[in-house]
Amino acid sequence: MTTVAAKPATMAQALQRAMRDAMAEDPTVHVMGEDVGTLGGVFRVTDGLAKEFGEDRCTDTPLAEAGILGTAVGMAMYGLRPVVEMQFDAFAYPAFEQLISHVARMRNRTRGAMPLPLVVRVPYGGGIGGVEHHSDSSEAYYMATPGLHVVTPATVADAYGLLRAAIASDDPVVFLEPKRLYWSKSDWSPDTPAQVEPIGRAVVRRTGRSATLITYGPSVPVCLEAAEAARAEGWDLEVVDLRSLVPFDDETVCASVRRTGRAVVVHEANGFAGPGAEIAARVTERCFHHLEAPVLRVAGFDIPYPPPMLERHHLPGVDRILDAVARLQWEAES
Amino acid sequence: MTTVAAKPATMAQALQRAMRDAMAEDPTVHVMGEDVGTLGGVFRVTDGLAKEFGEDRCTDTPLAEAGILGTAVGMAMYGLRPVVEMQFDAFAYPAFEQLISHVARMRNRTRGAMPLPLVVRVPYGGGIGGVEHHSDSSEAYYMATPGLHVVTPATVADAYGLLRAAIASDDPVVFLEPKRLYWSKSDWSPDTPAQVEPIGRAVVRRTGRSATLITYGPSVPVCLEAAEAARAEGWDLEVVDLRSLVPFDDETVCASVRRTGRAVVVHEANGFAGPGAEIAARVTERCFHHLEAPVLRVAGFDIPYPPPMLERHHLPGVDRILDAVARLQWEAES
Amino acid sequence: MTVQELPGAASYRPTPPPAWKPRTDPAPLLPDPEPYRVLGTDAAAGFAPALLRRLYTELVRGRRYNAQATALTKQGRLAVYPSSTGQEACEVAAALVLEDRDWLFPSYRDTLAAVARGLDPVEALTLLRGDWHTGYDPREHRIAPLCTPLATQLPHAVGLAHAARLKGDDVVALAMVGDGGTSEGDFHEALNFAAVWQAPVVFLVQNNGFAISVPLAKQTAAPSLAHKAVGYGMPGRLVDGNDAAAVHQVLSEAVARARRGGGPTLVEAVTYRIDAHTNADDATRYRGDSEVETWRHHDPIQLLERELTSRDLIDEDGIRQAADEAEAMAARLRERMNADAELNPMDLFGHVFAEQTAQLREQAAQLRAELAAEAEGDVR
Amino acid sequence: MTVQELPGAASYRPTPPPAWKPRTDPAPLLPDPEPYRVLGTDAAAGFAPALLRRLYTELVRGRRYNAQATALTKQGRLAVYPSSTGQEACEVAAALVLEDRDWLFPSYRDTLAAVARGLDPVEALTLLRGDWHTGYDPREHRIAPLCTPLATQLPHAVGLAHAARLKGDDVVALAMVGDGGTSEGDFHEALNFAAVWQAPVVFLVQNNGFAISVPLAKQTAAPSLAHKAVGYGMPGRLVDGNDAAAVHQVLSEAVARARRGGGPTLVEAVTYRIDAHTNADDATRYRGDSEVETWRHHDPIQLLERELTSRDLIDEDGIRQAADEAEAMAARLRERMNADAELNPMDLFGHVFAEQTAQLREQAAQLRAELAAEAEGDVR
Ligand SMILES: Cc1ncc(C[n+]2csc(CCOP(=O)(O)OP(=O)(O)O)c2C)c(N)n1
Ligand SMILES: Cc1ncc(C[n+]2csc(CCOP(=O)(O)OP(=O)(O)O)c2C)c(N)n1
Ligand SMILES: [Mg+2]
Ligand SMILES: [Mg+2]
Repeated sequence: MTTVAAKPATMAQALQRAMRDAMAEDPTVHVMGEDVGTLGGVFRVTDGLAKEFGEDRCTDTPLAEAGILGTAVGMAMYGLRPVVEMQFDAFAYPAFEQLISHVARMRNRTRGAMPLPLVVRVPYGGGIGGVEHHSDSSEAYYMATPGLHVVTPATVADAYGLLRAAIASDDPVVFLEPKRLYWSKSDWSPDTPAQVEPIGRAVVRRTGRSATLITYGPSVPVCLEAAEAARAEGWDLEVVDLRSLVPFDDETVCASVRRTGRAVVVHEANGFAGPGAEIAARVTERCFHHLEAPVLRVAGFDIPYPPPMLERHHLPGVDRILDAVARLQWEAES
Repeated sequence: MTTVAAKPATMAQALQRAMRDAMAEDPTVHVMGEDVGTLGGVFRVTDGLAKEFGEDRCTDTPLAEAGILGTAVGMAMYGLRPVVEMQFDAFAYPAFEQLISHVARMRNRTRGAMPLPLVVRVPYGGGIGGVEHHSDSSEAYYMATPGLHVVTPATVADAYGLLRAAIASDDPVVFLEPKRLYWSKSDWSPDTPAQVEPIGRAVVRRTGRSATLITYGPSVPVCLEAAEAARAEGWDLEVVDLRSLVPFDDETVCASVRRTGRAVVVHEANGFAGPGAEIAARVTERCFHHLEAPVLRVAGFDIPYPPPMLERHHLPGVDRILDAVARLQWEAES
Repeated sequence: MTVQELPGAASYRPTPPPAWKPRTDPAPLLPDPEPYRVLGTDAAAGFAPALLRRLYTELVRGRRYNAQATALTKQGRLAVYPSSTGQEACEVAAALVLEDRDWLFPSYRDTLAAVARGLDPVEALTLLRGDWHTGYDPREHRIAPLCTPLATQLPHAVGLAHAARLKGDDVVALAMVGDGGTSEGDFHEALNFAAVWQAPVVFLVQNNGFAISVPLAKQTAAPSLAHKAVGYGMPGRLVDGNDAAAVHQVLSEAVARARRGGGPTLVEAVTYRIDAHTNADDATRYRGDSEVETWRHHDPIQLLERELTSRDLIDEDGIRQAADEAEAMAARLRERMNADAELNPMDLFGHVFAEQTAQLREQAAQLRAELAAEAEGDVR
Repeated sequence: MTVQELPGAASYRPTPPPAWKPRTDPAPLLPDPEPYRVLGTDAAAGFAPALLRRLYTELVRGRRYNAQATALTKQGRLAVYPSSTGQEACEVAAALVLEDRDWLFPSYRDTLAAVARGLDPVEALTLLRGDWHTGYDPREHRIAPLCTPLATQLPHAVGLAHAARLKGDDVVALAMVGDGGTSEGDFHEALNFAAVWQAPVVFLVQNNGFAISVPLAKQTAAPSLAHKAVGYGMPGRLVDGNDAAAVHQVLSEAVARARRGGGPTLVEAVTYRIDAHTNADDATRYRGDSEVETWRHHDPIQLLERELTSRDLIDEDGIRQAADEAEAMAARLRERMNADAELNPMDLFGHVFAEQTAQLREQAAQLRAELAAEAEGDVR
């Protein structure tokens, strides 16, 4: 465990550890992408893997995202489990055709004869001062593509547990890594007994009675902060961390909303046709008569991601979340 | 007008006429794509344009969608108005990076200094017995990309009027052409005085009092048929044809839903994270206290598009729409 | 930092750019200026008569298969058929040069290659029939699904070949693509990965002159498509795609090279699509009869037949026997395709994921209920 | 249709494949085996002293600009800076070979080329400062926005050059890309379109040995990147990218060729990135000091300075003057970048579309209200 720092570990380290453990257990797991080998990735998430497992197991590829994903498809066809790193969210776009037309469909196309167990790791989201094309939240594209699982951790422990599950899955998983949580710490450490988190289960991060904040990834800590701040206003907010956008955990989400009667969906992605649209629509379909107010959305504006100096105006922050909570028609209740 | 048939014209002919009129009026309009020249396109929508305007104005490109859109971007940077044809929905995927990272953002990137007036024509949807990759409804991807207008006609007259508006627009427009309506006829003919339809306005295709069907493109005729059939069940359905998914006409849609108190969104695209999610979510946000029941969605299943022999089970048909209408909690009203 | 402060300035001496060591000698990568030919040349003598006869039988079957499949579209038994009439030499040779353990990556036009490799023709036609997207188990046959999005199968072939090599398996992948498909970015990326990884893969470009209506001159300005190989550091070979023996030889050499660890090869086979793009296409819109006629005089079957007859390797009986066998194959195919395909609508939900999600279970239940209602309605 | 029924069978005579007419002679397209050089060779004598001096001044300014910009990242005045130290000859030559009406398409690393073309350095650095995405009007300067998604600017250059030609304008586009960028599908598609359309465009690949940490040997197996030209039917030129005169000459010839309707050229300039990928990168992870040291001995400025001094085209004073000018430029830049950028948050909504949609108006109103509340809060 030379490559992993002493506890507590960062999310980047937990992700590295997940790949390392998976590679050690299963010789068919291969990591590939731009700069993942010698450099250990621009975020150092694959640090040390090439050294430990050799360049054939952790491969610096040519600079061509469609080629990376396309060759990974071929490798999976032969029985390997490729774990592909896309360097940044926006640089996954060249690989969309491979993702949509092949990765998402190969199992279905062959009626189960040729599953594609591969993971596409995509660092996503803003808040790190990245220049254009380095802060996109592209999860809506992946969610709208049947055949993909779409998973995103918000805690260090989940980063480990969900990535292990993603690599073990016999289905393709788009694994969205919240960039600005890469260096977030927790009490998880590499000594924590390896815990695989099943894909498809949301978790209540904070219980509350007034309203439910439904969120995921980089917005989870923001929502927890908002929930703390809301206490001053007399609101006791529940925070649900989805963890998996596909499959969607209707049970956990709806149980919470039915209890609180109010909900706000929070994410960085653009609001229009964003993930929150699906979440609000399905929660409303399923909990209509429990709702005191429409499910509201606090999301990125419907604009291209702003330059670093303006991104704070775009990202859902505590105040904007509390504003939305305030608009949940509290008078109607009394 | 040698290339246009006598009236009534088909939607394909109306689209051709729109490009022809635009090209005749404005020498900066250029049509380009695979097989658009000599062949006139696989759907014959560009029939005769190369002959009339020369191959420099209607150009058979090499077979490379990113290259087509990428060079069109350059042409628009120099002041031309390219009208790009993607041969089928799924074959637009290779051009996604150009679309998302450049087409949608160039104006914003340059604070208005370099607008990109270009149109991307995408034949979309199913129902024509197309084999895999020939029947995708990819509008959710475009809607989730700020900076694009997303327009789709359902009638022959709108095909003409909206395409003229799209070509005249100073913003990039993804123009979605419902494949299975290409051969649909109406009383529109090339002799009809050229009518440009402004982008961004929905239209009520049928008025009714019981509930609103919100739909667009290929599903408009299906909804009109369903509305007819619903009369037998005692429902008087209103049908709203959105015509433009971006910008979205909240006014027309919400006015209808506030009046009827019930709504069903109908489209071919997959339901999960599909266009209907946004529509249901925003209608609910804006009309919550007018709603007798949650806004329901009748959409394609959350599966890759089926093979021709099974597509009828996937596509929203009259029965499935009526089933949804029946679930609009009619008892609740009384 | 000013210039004067540049480290090493004191000891400065100009040298050649240090990184510049030409990596590969380009000369051996360049294709011959003329397409390689065997039939009608001295090279033909070096071919085993049995191989030539085998090729002949397969070409005749292939031609008949193309004709039968096209006929099935007219009878509504196939949704669409992209014929490879005129290109049978490429299709057949691609299948024959592979070992059983090797993999074939066909494009949408290459059902014939799959059939020549031994796939049941009905299974090969499943997609084009409007039945399920793929009609066979790719792993059982080592034939990737017929690939519709052009050139996207090429990186798959590279990845598979690379994976096999990593596992120590002696497997070669042969990937087929059209002249039009070479313009796609995926072509470029696949060839580059293959060369960098020295993957055991052979790329066969069938240059049949057209991408639907677009002639080669609008597709590329290259001296030949085989010349693209140089830019990746792999050898390019140019072959007469209607000369079955030549295609067989060039592909065999490329496969052997890949197998012994020599890396990938790009083969351009110059051929011609005699039929329209598909049954739905009207080829008269973009090409004249005389061009087609010219190519009919360079027909793969007749080229080979002439070689065989002139060297007494086949007689009238042999020719008739090949035709009869092909006819019998066509009759069987016709008959089997006349039976309606049986599809289970519930399959729509069965293979999206390894395990059905709750959402798909709900949707499956909805369809099941609708089907039940429909069936009841039928009964009533 | 059986073989016997094949039309034309009676008149059958084998011919060469009719479509086979080699379109272009590949020989003139092939690059020379060694990078072209001028400085220190006889060719240098043919260069106007004024041009050499101009190049020198610009290189010195460029080096200083790179150093200053890197320093600004340490002071938090730039979000990130990808330095072109060591590559100044390419950056400067690319700018100088163009006429005012021509267009430059820089990649994310090429702010220096934009500055050398005359763009205000502060405007050039707007993006990297964390200020708005593009700091200048591309049409005013005929400089496309610095392009971050690699190789995606290449088709833009082709389209723009093609459009200019269609309009009858005498405009050439020069597009810059890195060695890593050549692996992208967009590189392939752009070069192919350019060649088919014979567009007046010049592609300059700066092969600086690395794509972040990935060395060229993992990027391509080609004899050289310039060899890729052959596969598109355009000439490939290989040049010593640290020899400013050689780069200037090769690019000038390519621009002239494009201008007179001769079509596109691919130029590979062999150079080296002396600094890390960006200020945020740790280059010691993937390369040794000795490699960098070797390249410092093949420094573009010193190569040129040696030429100039050995031929008495510059003296100590001239050298000092160039350095002083560069220093003054750096001081001005430092000072101007020390002032905080002023951004208007409401700009976020101003340029998404030509006309604001109702939805964006709502969102703009929300932000406006929030900003007002914030301002009020500040007052309290
Ligand atoms: C990515 C993509 N774009 C467009 C198409 C539509 N299309 C199908 S076949 C074809 C022409 C293919 O030409 P070529 O590669 O020469 O193969 P051929 O048809 O001649 O066998 C086109 C454009 C497609 N299938 N995939
Ligand atoms: C499409 C895309 N993929 C990945 C990246 C991330 N990235 C930025 S620079 C770089 C390396 C570029 O190498 P090269 O093309 O050689 O240019 P250089 O940095 O050497 O100037 C990478 C991978 C990107 N900007 N765009
Ligand atoms: Mg072809
Ligand atoms: Mg480089």
